[in-house]
Amino acid sequence: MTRMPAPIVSPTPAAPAPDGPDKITVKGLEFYYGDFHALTDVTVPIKSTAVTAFIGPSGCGKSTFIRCFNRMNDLIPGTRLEGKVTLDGQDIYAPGVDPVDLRRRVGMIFQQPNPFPMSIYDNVAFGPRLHGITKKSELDDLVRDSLDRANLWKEVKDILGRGGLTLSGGQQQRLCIARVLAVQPEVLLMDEPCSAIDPTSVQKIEDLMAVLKESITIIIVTHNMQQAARVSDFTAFFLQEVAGEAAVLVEYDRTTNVFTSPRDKRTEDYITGRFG
Amino acid sequence: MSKRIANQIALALLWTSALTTVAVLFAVILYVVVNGIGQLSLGFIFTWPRGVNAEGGVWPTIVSTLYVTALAMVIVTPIAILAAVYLAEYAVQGRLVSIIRCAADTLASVPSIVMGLFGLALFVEAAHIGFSMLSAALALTFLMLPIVMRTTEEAIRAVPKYIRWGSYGLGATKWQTVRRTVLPAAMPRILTGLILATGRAVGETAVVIYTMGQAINMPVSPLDSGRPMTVHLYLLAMEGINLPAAYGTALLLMIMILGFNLSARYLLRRTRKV
Amino acid sequence: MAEASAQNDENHKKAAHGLRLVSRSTHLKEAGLRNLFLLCAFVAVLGVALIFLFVGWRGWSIFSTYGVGAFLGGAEWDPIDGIYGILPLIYGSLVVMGGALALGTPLAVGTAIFLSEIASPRVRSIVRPAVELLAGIPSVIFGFFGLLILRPFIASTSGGLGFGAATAWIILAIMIVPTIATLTEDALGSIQPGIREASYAMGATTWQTVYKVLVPAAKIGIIDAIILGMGRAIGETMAVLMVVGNAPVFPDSVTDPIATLTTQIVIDMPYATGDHRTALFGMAIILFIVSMGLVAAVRLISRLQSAMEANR
Amino acid sequence: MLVLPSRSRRNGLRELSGRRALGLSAVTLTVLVSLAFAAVGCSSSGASSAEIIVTGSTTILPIAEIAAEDFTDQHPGTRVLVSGVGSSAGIESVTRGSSDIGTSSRDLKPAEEELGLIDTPIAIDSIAVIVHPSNPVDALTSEQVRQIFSGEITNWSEVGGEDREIGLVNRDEASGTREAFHKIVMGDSKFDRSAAVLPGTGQVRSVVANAEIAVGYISLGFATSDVKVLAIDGVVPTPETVRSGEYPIQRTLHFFTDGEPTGLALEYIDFILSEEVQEGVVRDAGFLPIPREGD
Repeated sequence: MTRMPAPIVSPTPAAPAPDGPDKITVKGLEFYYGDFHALTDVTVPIKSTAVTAFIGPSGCGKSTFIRCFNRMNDLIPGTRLEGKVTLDGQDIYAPGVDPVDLRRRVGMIFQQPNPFPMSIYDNVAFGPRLHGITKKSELDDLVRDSLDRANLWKEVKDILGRGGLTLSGGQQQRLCIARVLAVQPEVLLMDEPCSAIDPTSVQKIEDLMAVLKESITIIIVTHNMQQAARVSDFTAFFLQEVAGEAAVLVEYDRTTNVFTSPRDKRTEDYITGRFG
Repeated sequence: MSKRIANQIALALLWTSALTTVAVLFAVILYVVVNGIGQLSLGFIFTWPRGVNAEGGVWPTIVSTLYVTALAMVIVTPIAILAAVYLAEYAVQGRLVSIIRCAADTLASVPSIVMGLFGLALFVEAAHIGFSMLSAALALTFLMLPIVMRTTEEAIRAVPKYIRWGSYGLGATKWQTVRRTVLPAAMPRILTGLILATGRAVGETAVVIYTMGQAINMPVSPLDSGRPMTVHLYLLAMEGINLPAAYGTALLLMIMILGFNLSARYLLRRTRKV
Repeated sequence: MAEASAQNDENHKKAAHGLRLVSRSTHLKEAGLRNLFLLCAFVAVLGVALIFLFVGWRGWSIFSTYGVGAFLGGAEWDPIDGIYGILPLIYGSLVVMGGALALGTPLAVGTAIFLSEIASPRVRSIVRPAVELLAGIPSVIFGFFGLLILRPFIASTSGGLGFGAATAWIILAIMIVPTIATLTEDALGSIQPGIREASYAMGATTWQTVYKVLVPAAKIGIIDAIILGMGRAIGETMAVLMVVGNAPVFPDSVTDPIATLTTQIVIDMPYATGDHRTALFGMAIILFIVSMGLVAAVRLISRLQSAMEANR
Repeated sequence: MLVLPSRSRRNGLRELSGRRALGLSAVTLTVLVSLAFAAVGCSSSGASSAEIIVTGSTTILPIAEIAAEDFTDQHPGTRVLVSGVGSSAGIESVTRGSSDIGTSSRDLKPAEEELGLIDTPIAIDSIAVIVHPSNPVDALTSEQVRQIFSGEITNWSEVGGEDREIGLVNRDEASGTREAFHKIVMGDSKFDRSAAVLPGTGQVRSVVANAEIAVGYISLGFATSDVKVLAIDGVVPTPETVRSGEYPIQRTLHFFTDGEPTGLALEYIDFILSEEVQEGVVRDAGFLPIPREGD
């Protein structure tokens, strides 16, 4: 019932074409927490097999926005979304769409590394088991493969039975990445994945992203502009101009353009450190 | 200067109240241990009471106590855990939830003798179950329910929300998330709550005295009656003829309860360490 | 919660083919589980309703046949002659509870303050488990202790029999310490640490900080604790039963036998029939209503408090 | 630790919290609800031939019950069902034929005399009035005892003792001893309700043994040297004065049968009257053995 689709490995070159295919498109998105209007009129494409960074000052709704792509916001009572979000051209908010299955295809990494309180092996095998894979050999392969892709295999191959929480913060985050990779997602959402871990581990995760983006579409939320500049191909800048009002998408472009010649004054102010 | 003296006096009083509390605990334990230890023997534990004044052992009362406690826990555990899952994971704040919480609080505060009379009226008489393990266990269930519900809900709420996100992010359904990540993560604390509730059930008297019956009997089926250790102790103490057996029963009861409490503490501490 | 569901075929057609739809079986399973959990949670409500129904059913007629005034206000309890005035029992319950609170509250609040403000971690690691273990000791063991140790002691000091409110006060005071102390400690623990530091920084002694800053700040929590201790005291049965002497009268002194609602129920139940039995269930109704009232009081206080905070 | 070490362990817990919990809760909910509202019958099946039913006095219940256990141990395959429902109900039950033996702690009322029941006295319950050993009072009249327990006399000086208040110790109303004491001593007077009510003989004894002002009553068989037993109407209760009927506070415990006892009922009654039971169970319960023929 829940057979895995083959991972999408597209033959795109390392440097993405500026006009590469859109993996995700967002049109006229409005987002509400109860009475609070959080985001308004967001329209943005997410290019396939590239890294797109969302930047902006805290409270600008970028974390809210990234959670729209796998419908994590559904879990918060009282939230409401208008507009259209499509994955491969299909509306993910269409009636009847299973958000649970969507979340398997659109994986997510959180700010706080969140390994489950179980062994490293079980952490990685968690997703595949959810989706019906029970054969030991198949699971073993998936676990090794995923840990390897997350650049963690060498460090943990002898301690797979140990608790996931015994690892260091950076290792935990890579374990979480491995855990997501094990369900072979097409899109990887990363919500400030490096803000709670040490610099060496940040480096490792950034290296990892460079490799992963060859096969997976990555969206990263970061408050660290240097990081956005280093890892992303495209950048979207969000801003809540007046406290209590909805945030807007100020500018979206190739990362180099955003950082070298922003079209909007507000973007320029932000990246040159005037506020935020 | 006087400010300092006032402080010293106040501190001394606070120390005194704390030490009094500890001293009372040790006095009660010591009293029961000193008087009961001579009575304890395998013979006392494993033989039947004999004669008009219950000489001999207390074995059927131990079995009755364990029987009714186990039965009550078997009934209450799934209900309370799933109820807590509902309150902690599924419920949306609203009228329904506040009714449930209010009911749980009320249930928790019902005096145990009222619960006993309720059990007598409903299970023993109206439902014709009679004085039995089952009647007593069902009455105990309502006593234990709010306790286990609360500790379980707290345990579930203490599981970080990140853990849940991680599971949802992998495409787990709500129930898969609860069952495979939240409950296992909360399990040590849930077990602690269950053990404490078990201790409570073992020590309960007023609920079981008019639901289980008082005749000494070895229960086999849940419809059998019996006499739990607490009621045996009460009857022995008030009859006052065979006090050694009363001391022995009190000590056994105390050992069981302390055992439950200490193992719950141990479990909790082991959980906190990691 | 906005998780969409496959309700009809039209929705199926409208959804894009690549995205998996919510399968009917998954949806039904999740919804079924959710309802099952709700049902479990509702057992608590069911419990309260059943208690009210069955205790009420058995006890209600005493109010109608015997009369509310005669039952609640009658000064004589003499079931052999069909006289069911429970005023002496209500009086007994109140006297026993009041004295126990008067003795137990300072002890409990003192212990809580000690634990939260004074004790070193080492001392705390001994005292706190002791308080928790005290909570676990069955009431019948407290009663046993009271009957065989405390009662003779009171008897020899007062020259009486040793049964009476005074003995019950001491035993009950000990028994409510864990309830009040734990909740008070929680209340003290939830005060922001900054308040403490501010007070110490102004040169206040520990005691001044405690009674001028912390106790007022934790006032509501402490009142809640005392109310719940009250509930415990008024509902306690076995321990009280073994030391009060069970005389349903207005005694001349605190060392003369007295009876409470709870103890009279246990004493009379074995042989009570007819109206007498109904009267015992009527007493259970009173106890149930009182305990519900105390819970309501706690809820009301916390609601008032949050309303006050919202206005601030 | 928060991490559950091995996979098998985790699976175990998951099992418990998951599927099994689900099943259990469904089952128990059903059980709970159905038990609460539907009546489950658990009535016993018809009596076999090797079975007798003994119904009646709660005072006699302990003797009849313990003796029944020993009796059935000695006579495998037989059953003696004993229940305590009160003397009147016992007499009625044996008259109607629903019991083989009716037990009673009182004599037959005139109306019951005509039913033609056969009386077998099985023990004597004699009640001693007890005080603290240091109490100078040694004897009381029945009338004084009545006045003391009804609250008309409240000071020991009124009956020749020291000038101290009297501390009354009474039994609970479910007690057969209280019932007998009430009937024999109190007559139409009521007990003083401010007396301490204790639901056990031993407690009455130990309270009286420790309080100089106390007075109480217990079955004579339970009186020990801890307490002083008072002479009533000038008669000190001893087995002799009880048997001779001189000591006033006593009653005889009866087994009633409808016609001469036969079969198992006869064997059981003979067992009760045997020395083994009379000197064992009957004395343990605080009663005096019935005088044996030829004594």
